[in-house]
Amino acid sequence: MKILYFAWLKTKLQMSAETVDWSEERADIDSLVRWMKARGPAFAEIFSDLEVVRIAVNQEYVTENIPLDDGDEIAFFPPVTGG
Amino acid sequence: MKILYFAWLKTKLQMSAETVDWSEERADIDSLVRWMKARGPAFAEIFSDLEVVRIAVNQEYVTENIPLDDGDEIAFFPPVTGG
Amino acid sequence: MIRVEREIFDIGAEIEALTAGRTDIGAVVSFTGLVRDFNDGSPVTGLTLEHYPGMTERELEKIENEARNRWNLQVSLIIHRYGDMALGEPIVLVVTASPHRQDAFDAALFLMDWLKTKAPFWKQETSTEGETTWVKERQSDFNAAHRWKSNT
Amino acid sequence: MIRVEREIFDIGAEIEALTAGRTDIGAVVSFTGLVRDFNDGSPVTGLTLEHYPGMTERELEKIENEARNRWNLQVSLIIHRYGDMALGEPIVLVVTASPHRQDAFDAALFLMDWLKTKAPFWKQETSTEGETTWVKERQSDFNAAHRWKSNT
Repeated sequence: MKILYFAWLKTKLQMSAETVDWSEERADIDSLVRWMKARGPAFAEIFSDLEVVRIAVNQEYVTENIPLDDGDEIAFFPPVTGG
Repeated sequence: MKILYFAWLKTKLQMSAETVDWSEERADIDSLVRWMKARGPAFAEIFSDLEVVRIAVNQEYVTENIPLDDGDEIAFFPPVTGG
Repeated sequence: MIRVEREIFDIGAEIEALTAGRTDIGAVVSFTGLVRDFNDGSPVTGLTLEHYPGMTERELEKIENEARNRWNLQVSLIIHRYGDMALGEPIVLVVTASPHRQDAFDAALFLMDWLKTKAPFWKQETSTEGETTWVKERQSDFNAAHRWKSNT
Repeated sequence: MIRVEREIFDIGAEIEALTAGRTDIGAVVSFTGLVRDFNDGSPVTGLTLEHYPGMTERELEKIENEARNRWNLQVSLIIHRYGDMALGEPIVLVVTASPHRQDAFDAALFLMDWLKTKAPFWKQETSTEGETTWVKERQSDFNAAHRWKSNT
């Protein structure tokens, strides 16, 4: 699975993209987020308040838990500020 | 007093401007309009329905009866259709 | 700023002139009215606009001042043409600039709504047969202007 | 039509290209967002816009389609820039054209309100000291977008 980070999430994690293998413990959005939180202090901080994290799967917003596939592109980013 | 006509009032009266002397029988808007009505069939028709005639004195809309002076510019025109 | 003129205007150049060299403007809204080939279901081949020189400028200035009293505008412009116009040509341009987009949008719509019912312009359309007809006022324009009435 | 690009756009040329040769358009509204020298009370010396290539285009297309479903639009255009921008430069352009001015105004405001809360762009401001800060979302933008929610 391809994971993307934007804006201050990218700055805080010092990473804009990474590849994470699909596994049973990352089989859907909720479990992926739980796994993320446990990766270290920066991850824990970012994912502690999901109110300020937007999630897109394959370039579409998701607001509910959905199952993930190995080929999915999952993006985490803050509320948008364009325009 | 200078009298101006615009749009279809001008077309119907075949006149865009005229000068009318001030007199006691044309001393305010209401009496001027009464005098206009009596000038002939085209005038009578135009001034029979004051809903479709707008009046300006010295380039300001008037909606109530006001006294007129000899130097005034009085304009009669239909509802505007610009923009 | 208001202008009443016969010539065609250049929308881009007008907006550019208003905002050039400024870095305090966040939002610019423009409205352009164009000559349409159809009105009230009938084909139109051309348009002539008559106006009341002198009173037109006064009314446009009043309308612009009212907009600047009601909203936080940094720049405003009304250009209205008169005379003969071909299909597709611009008739009127309104530009508003503000730190905030809602003010710029509201003010531009207000300027158009009031202009439509207050500025002394009259349209005369030419039909396919070459006949000219004075355009009738619209109830919808009256209603649109009415919603901006203040309670005072 | 939507475009996501790094280069500066020319507002006048864009409007001209959309309306050239057409005689059925009565009303054109444009909105331009510019880089301001102040934001939330602090001086700003420059702006960088990050976006999510691919998703940005999808979202802008969805927003444009929604506007075309809701209003009678003959033409619509969204251009949004990304990358580094100087003070006073345009960031975003929205143009709508319709036979009727209310549709053009409503659709343009809607496009901006939805774009502000849905299109994946993020602003990073540069301060006088050269520090960069990610811009915070605004509750007012969320509220503005919310009023367009359909009841379904």
